[in-house]
Amino acid sequence: MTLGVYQLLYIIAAGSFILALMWMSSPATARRGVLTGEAGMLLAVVGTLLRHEVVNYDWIVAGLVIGSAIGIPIAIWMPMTQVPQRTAISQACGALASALIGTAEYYRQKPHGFEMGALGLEMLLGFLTTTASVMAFGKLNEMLPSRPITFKGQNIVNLSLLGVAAAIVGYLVVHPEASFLFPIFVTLAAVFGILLIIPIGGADMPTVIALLNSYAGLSACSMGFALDNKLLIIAGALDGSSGFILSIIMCRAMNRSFTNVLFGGFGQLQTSAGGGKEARPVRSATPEEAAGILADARSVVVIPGYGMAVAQAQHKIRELHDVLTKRGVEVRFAIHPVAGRMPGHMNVLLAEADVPYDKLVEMEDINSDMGMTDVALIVGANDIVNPAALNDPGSPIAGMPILDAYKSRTIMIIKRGMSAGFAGIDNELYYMDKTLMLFGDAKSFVASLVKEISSNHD
Amino acid sequence: MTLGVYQLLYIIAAGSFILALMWMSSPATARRGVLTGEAGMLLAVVGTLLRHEVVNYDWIVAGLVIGSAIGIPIAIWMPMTQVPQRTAISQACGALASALIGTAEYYRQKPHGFEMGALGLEMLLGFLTTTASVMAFGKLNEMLPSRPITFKGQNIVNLSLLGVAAAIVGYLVVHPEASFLFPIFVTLAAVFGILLIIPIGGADMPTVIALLNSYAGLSACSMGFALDNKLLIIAGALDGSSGFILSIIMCRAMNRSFTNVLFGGFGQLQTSAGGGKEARPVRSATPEEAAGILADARSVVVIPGYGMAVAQAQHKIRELHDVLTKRGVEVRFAIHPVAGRMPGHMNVLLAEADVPYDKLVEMEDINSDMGMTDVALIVGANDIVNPAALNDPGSPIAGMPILDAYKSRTIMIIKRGMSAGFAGIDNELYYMDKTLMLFGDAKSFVASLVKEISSNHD
Amino acid sequence: MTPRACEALIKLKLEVILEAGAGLDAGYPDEEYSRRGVRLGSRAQVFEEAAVVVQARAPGANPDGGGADLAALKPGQILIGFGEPMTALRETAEIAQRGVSFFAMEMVPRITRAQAMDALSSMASIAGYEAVLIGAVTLPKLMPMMMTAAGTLTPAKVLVLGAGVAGLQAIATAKRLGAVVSAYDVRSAVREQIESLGAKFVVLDIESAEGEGGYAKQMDEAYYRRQRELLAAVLREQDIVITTAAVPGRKAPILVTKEMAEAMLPGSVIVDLAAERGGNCELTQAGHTVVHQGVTIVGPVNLPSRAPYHASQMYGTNVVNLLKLMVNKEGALTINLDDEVIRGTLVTHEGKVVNPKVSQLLEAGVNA
Amino acid sequence: MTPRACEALIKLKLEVILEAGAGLDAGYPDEEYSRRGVRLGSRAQVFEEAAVVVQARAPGANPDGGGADLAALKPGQILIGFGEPMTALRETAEIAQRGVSFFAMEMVPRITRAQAMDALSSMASIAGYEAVLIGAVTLPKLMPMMMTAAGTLTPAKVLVLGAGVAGLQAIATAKRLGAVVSAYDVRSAVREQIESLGAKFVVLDIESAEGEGGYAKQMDEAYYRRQRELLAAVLREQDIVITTAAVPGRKAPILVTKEMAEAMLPGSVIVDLAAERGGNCELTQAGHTVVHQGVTIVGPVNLPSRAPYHASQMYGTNVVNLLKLMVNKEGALTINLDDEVIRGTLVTHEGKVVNPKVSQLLEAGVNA
Amino acid sequence: MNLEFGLYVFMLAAFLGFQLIRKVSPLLHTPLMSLTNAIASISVVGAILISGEKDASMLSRVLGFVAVVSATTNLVSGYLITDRMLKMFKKREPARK
Amino acid sequence: MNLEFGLYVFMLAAFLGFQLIRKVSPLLHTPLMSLTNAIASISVVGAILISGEKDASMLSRVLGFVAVVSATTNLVSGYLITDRMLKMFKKREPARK
Ligand SMILES: NC(=O)c1ccc[n+]([C@@H]2O[C@H](COP(=O)([O-])OP(=O)(O)OC[C@H]3O[C@@H](n4cnc5c(N)ncnc54)[C@H](OP(=O)(O)O)[C@@H]3O)[C@@H](O)[C@H]2O)c1
Ligand SMILES: NC(=O)c1ccc[n+]([C@@H]2O[C@H](COP(=O)([O-])OP(=O)(O)OC[C@H]3O[C@@H](n4cnc5c(N)ncnc54)[C@H](OP(=O)(O)O)[C@@H]3O)[C@@H](O)[C@H]2O)c1
Ligand SMILES: NC(=O)c1ccc[n+]([C@@H]2O[C@H](COP(=O)([O-])OP(=O)(O)OC[C@H]3O[C@@H](n4cnc5c(N)ncnc54)[C@H](O)[C@@H]3O)[C@@H](O)[C@H]2O)c1
Ligand SMILES: NC(=O)c1ccc[n+]([C@@H]2O[C@H](COP(=O)([O-])OP(=O)(O)OC[C@H]3O[C@@H](n4cnc5c(N)ncnc54)[C@H](O)[C@@H]3O)[C@@H](O)[C@H]2O)c1
Repeated sequence: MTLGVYQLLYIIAAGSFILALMWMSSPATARRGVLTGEAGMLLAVVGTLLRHEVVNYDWIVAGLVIGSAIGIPIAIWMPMTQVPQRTAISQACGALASALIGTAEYYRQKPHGFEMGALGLEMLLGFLTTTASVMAFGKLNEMLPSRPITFKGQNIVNLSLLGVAAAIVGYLVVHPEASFLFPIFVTLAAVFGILLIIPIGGADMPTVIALLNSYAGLSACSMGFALDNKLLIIAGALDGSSGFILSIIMCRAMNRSFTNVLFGGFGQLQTSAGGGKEARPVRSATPEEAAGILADARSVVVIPGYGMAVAQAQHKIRELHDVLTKRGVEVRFAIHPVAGRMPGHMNVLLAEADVPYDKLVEMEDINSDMGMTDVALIVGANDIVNPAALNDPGSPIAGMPILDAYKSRTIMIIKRGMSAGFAGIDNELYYMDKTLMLFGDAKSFVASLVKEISSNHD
Repeated sequence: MTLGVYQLLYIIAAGSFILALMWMSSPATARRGVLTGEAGMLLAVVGTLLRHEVVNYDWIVAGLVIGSAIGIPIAIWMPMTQVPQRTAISQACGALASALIGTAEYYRQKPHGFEMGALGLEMLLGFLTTTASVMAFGKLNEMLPSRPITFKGQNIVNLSLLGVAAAIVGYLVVHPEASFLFPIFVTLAAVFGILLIIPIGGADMPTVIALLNSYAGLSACSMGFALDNKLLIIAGALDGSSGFILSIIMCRAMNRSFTNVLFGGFGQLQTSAGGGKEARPVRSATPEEAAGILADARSVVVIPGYGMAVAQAQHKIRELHDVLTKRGVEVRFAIHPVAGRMPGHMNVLLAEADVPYDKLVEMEDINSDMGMTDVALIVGANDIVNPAALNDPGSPIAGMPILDAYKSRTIMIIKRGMSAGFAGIDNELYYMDKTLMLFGDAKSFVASLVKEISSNHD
Repeated sequence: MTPRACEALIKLKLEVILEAGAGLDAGYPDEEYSRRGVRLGSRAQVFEEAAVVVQARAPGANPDGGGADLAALKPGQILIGFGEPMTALRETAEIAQRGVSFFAMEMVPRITRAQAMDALSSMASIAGYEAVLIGAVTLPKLMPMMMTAAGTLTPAKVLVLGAGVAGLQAIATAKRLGAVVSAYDVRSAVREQIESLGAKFVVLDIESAEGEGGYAKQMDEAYYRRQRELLAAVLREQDIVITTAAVPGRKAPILVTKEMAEAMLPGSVIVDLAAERGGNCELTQAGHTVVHQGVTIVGPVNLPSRAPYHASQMYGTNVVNLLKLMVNKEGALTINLDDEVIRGTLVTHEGKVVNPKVSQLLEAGVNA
Repeated sequence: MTPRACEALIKLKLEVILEAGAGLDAGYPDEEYSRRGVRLGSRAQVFEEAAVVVQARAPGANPDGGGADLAALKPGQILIGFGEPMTALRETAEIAQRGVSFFAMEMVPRITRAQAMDALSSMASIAGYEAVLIGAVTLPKLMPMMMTAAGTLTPAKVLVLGAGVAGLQAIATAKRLGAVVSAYDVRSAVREQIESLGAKFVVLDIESAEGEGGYAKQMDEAYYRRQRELLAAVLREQDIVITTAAVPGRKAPILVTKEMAEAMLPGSVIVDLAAERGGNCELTQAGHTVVHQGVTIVGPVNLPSRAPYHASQMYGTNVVNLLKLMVNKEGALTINLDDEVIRGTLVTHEGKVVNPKVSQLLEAGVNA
Repeated sequence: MNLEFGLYVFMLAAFLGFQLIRKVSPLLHTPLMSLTNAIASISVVGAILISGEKDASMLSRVLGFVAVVSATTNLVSGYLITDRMLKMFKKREPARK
Repeated sequence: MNLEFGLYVFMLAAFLGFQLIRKVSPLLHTPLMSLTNAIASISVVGAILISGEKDASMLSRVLGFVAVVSATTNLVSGYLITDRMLKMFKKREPARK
């Protein structure tokens, strides 16, 4: 009825991981979350080193040092835009470790029964994730063709591959000494990982990586069962389930089907209204998500356009202004000279909704502030924020001054779909990394925002 | 490395409890949650009965039958309005069970060390919760005075009581055989439970019950540690933490301080502002209550007055109109010819808020409908609905036609206090049985109504 | 009197004769009346036959045709209309001499029950609205803010001086048009009322002056001087100034002096609703529009006649409501002097001036 | 040209001469200009010295003083202003002969980039607003609904025919005043725009007629007849009708015939913004107010001049934006014919009429 | 080993309880209170164990019996009433929309 | 006993992971992905155990060493980059309120 030091440390580490994930799910506490996660990991490593089973430190220390020597530069010099790639390659490392530990354990003990099953699952997931992550890395880095590659009977091939690998594990559970099967198993797992990624397009890669994450977690969890290590089970299970959910959420936010990502091969995107042009992915968000961001922002610039008028959303927008202002968020309205369809169109509507005149800012004045704006909330506007007016001399709106929404830290755009505005042209803004599309009728979407902010953020 | 049947059942039961809570947190899945919880409990009982330690079934079966015989009538015949009471008394039973089990275990084993500690905590929480729940039941049923009772040094008495009880447990941990101390400990715990509730007012009881719930859960959890039963630990911990959070949430929703409820003694009532006159009782209601009535009404007539203009509540009122209309409630506006302070005062404001003209009804036309109106919602109006104009020839407003709000089935009046309107006279309407006073600034009160209706009634 | 008002009278079992063509200007053709059972006749016929004569402007308030009407009145007749009894003392005295019972609509007491007869409020409402339209039309700017490709047009600033019924209506209308509206009144109690319309109350650092019955009381000259000084600064920023300040029975106070007007923005407009009572602006000429150093001063008279359709409707309703107090179920007329409204409104009765204020003034006039 | 616009020109390194007193009527005194570095001179001086002459109404659109101005123009000069090149063909031809490069502001192409120079839109905005004010002042009713002690005043009904820029602005302004607004346009595409201002779109059962560049195209007489029949029913319920229908370069279509107007409510008002182009109402007389069987038909001309302050501001900004396209960094003038806006706006250049539409019309005129 | 296990499980379950309830709708406060109350009747497991033991003393047996009775009361009434409450929500459902 | 334990813990942790992430803001998707990736490097614990064992074979040792290296790489870069990412958010933070 007493606890060893390492056991206590493990418990604390497990708690830290939970707190890390909890804090990580809100921007305000996210950094605290990471620090807690780091502390947890440190405790786990220290705890392990203190275990009396561990006696040979030289290899370990060498490993730790070399690993850090590789990891630190990656983290520091990898440009921010390449986070998905970084995660993919780091994933491959983690999964490889898991797979190798399984291999070592297999050769050491040749366990059977439940333990062999756990080990088999660990290795299957480990190897598969390793090769799959490398593939994802390749696709993201465009070292491999990023378009989805499909062939006839793909699913049958994949499934039978998986079936054979599972069968081998099954056989090993009963006859662990049949080690000649082992390399075959490893090969199958690795090939399966490759096949899994081939049919998935580059745009889905971030989601795939989140999913592989989940696999790596489950692999660690299986390892925990095999090695009888609770910390591994907890951390692995946490990781497995949160990674899984995260990949589902990301799918939803990016408007793609999760089953397609899971099984691949259907990586088609819905075609955007760009007509014949190649379809491009956009990120969309729900009212809840958007409300969270707005509620945490310091400054919001609302950019109303013709869509606000069509939806008659002016009253709702004033309400949004009210709830945000009450929270201490600075809300201003940027009025483009030709927003809407008649001179002063926005003015008449906003005046009707009793938005104070001093909250309306002219284009020239607000543009200089845009870079310091947390969120530009574009409500049914399109042409007047289209950067093509500045960048593309061939565009029909070239030369028109625009509201520089693209400069703000986060861009949210409420519109019903991907269709074009008055000028009939596509808008680069929609595809920016920091842009969230909020699809829906402006009036009802803003109403949901108001409701969400006033009920869940006070 | 194998599982007994009961262990498997326990695991499934634990999972069921988790799912029960998860589903219970959204109205759409709540019933599924309860069923799952029931199934989990069934599995737990069946699993326990199957354990080979359990050999004497007669007492158990008798107990189960008698327990059900008591429980079922309580559940079926207890009127819905008395759910808190029911919960309190049921709580007392549960906690008593926990406390008695601890007692039995103590006398059986006289354990020491960790186990004794766990047992002590179990019994402390168990006895305390038992008496506290009975007290809460008494206060709710008004068998005990529901107003808070405080005395000087209350906190010191409580704390020292608790301290002595804890010290006894501490002593027992080392000397479990000192059983003469045991009855003292039990008494202290029970008395502490009573003292805990005495200073808390009746209005806080639901929250207190949620908190006691949490204690009961923790008691079960301690039992799990003492008996080495994982299911008890899990269910107890789930219950303990969710009960705790729930009581905090309920406090927040009811606008009371959690620490006050926890430590009691601050539940004073506000006195109403009847001026110099003898104060007459009025019934007032919270936004939640008013929202419920409005949401369930079939027809609502809004009667705006000068107070709406002062509060500039016209936009909020239009929102209220919108959310109610969306629910299918018929909302009309009754405009009195001299509402406000200038001819057409209400018109200009409601037009600004874009209330459709056809929703505005003249006095003569609406008065004939008033008798069939479910709710007359009077927003900052006073003289124009004062029946004295009809009944009291001596009144300064005698002879003025009024809006016959008094005829409607329910009357709700939003104003800041009990002060008079332009004519400076009191209003009989406020004291009618079917009248609810909604005290607050019209704008913010209507805003809460809107929020409440849109978030909790859809 | 609108056709509908006549209908209401007929429902009271009264017979109604109307001067032919009287409703035409306000958009009510004769057919509308006759269809409802109104008898049409000449003006002379009306005076000859009617027991109650209802006019908008009774002799006292009608310098043009008033004399002729006065002569046509018969003893025992009831006359209802605006008649300025506090200023048109001579006409009032004559009406009394003729034995006519004269109900002056401006004398309707300002009590709650009398609101339905309060034609002053009705007319002031219309005047406030029309004043803003005059201001908007005269102003060389647009009222609302507009952000357009050709630059941003700033909203017009409107200041309303005196927030009685007319002033409040002016505030509401100017707000509607998108102007930035502020208002000032000596009675600080109206601050809440001004703000209840979404306008700003201009705080001047002088004390309040609320008299009995909602009317402002007459203040001394020092007070007005101080007020003017403080106002001057506010005026300099306005595009439109609408003045409605009145103290009943007296000449309107001068709120905007010549110097103050001269200091205003070029192109700005003053609409002086007190023009008929001498004006709140020194430069006002009743019935005329004056341009002085770039500032346009409009001194409109009889503003309600600019919206005759609705003005007639409101006035008609007010009169009908007053008549309801005098008509019993059989349609017979009685003058119940116990009724506060009747007593307050009745100026001359049975050959005498019965309103104490008016008779006081008359005596003072005779003495002077 | 406002003082601010002149300042903007001076920033472009241009020298600015202004006819003395030109800004006065709009509320811009001469001092404001000279303070900003503008040289003041006589009209003759301006024509004599300037390389670019900016007018509001160039000779074609100015029957009064246009002739004199025409004579004062010098070869090589640039003239900017409204000049009705499609109708004032004679003047246009003469400007061409004089070797003047004439930019007609009404020819600014309706492309996105040219919105900042689109003076037609600017002026239409003001016209739409002023039209409603005229309607409101003329109407014998109040616009908003009012429920008062003297009865309920129903809101005025306003119908806007033609929902271009002016029409939309009229809708917005009438809504502001509290009227019940509906609107109709042949281009069914504007339905959404009308509704986006909270007004009702009147659906007539005939097909759409949208031409190139947002202008309506000319339809045949059968079409207009059918339109009129259906409209007549709608018109009968209106208090104010504001017509803004125009087809560029042609006489305005008749939307409201004599019979239709006669069937309208007595007291109702028609404000015809197309008065200058012949009017959308058969009874319209440009520049005059006609009362026909109780219906008042107002045919205002040059409405923007009723809000000269803001009209000048907008027009000035438009012209400055146009000039920016012609001035290089050193302040030198160049006419870049590759620029779509320049090419579209330029009517006469180097002695010839360069606008294809205008020259077609000219030829047709010569042939006829 | 037991303690370690207990602590892990306690920690996880407590976190989970917290996370699950954190965002519950106020409409469900009362039913939820009732449900958690019912779950607390898990002590019936302990009661059964105590009273069903082979060599239980009379004291244990009596205490165990009382414990079974009261825990069962809690259990049965707790679940039933939660269910009844939720049924009332359900009833309002179809009438709406 | 071990299996029972494992299953309890797995179940609780899996639920917890699900609950924790369910309502995360989309802004945090990428950092969160990075963090869960870093947490997956918990396999370093297994790697240490394998390679630190007293009587480990050469194979175990080599595999273990490689595993330690790659797990550490994952761990270090995972945490550092998450932190870096969040620092970019943070920069905006202090300016608030
Ligand atoms: N102001 C003027 O005087 C004037 C006059 C004529 C032309 N214009 C031109 O009009 C344009 C104005 O730009 P803008 O950005 O205001 O409008 P815009 O470019 O026409 O874009 C409006 C956007 O609103 C969205 N929308 C429409 N209805 C909506 C609804 N109910 N809810 C949510 N979104 C809705 C549409 O996208 P979805 O369909 O995907 O929802 C559309 O992309 C400019 O190109 C300008 O040149 C202006
Ligand atoms: N329409 C006209 O032309 C005109 C002109 C002059 C006078 N009047 C007179 O004005 C009166 C109008 O009647 P009414 O019923 O509209 O008004 P009222 O009788 O004056 O009553 C207004 C009520 O609103 C409440 N109130 C004030 N501010 C509020 C706020 N911010 N939030 C919530 N409630 C607020 C006040 O109670 P609390 O202080 O308790 O909140 C007050 O009792 C009549 O007596 C009429 O004769 C009318
Ligand atoms: N009780 C009722 O039923 C009833 C009926 C109608 C009106 N009223 C009230 O009576 C009041 C007066 O109404 P009115 O429109 O006939 O008033 P009014 O025409 O007599 O005066 C107009 C306004 O000018 C203000 N004023 C006077 N001298 C001023 C000065 N030197 N500077 C600035 N402002 C000055 C007055 O305070 C008043 O508000 C209003 O508040 C109205 O609400 C009450
Ligand atoms: N792309 C741009 O940048 C830009 C710039 C300015 C204006 N526009 C658009 O151009 C369009 C026209 O603007 P405008 O105000 O100069 O138009 P206009 O003055 O030429 O015509 C006014 C309106 O009358 C309508 N009309 C014509 N014949 C009619 C008939 N028989 N019955 C009813 N209505 C009739 C037209 O459809 C038009 O809407 C507007 O939709 C405007 O939004 C576009």
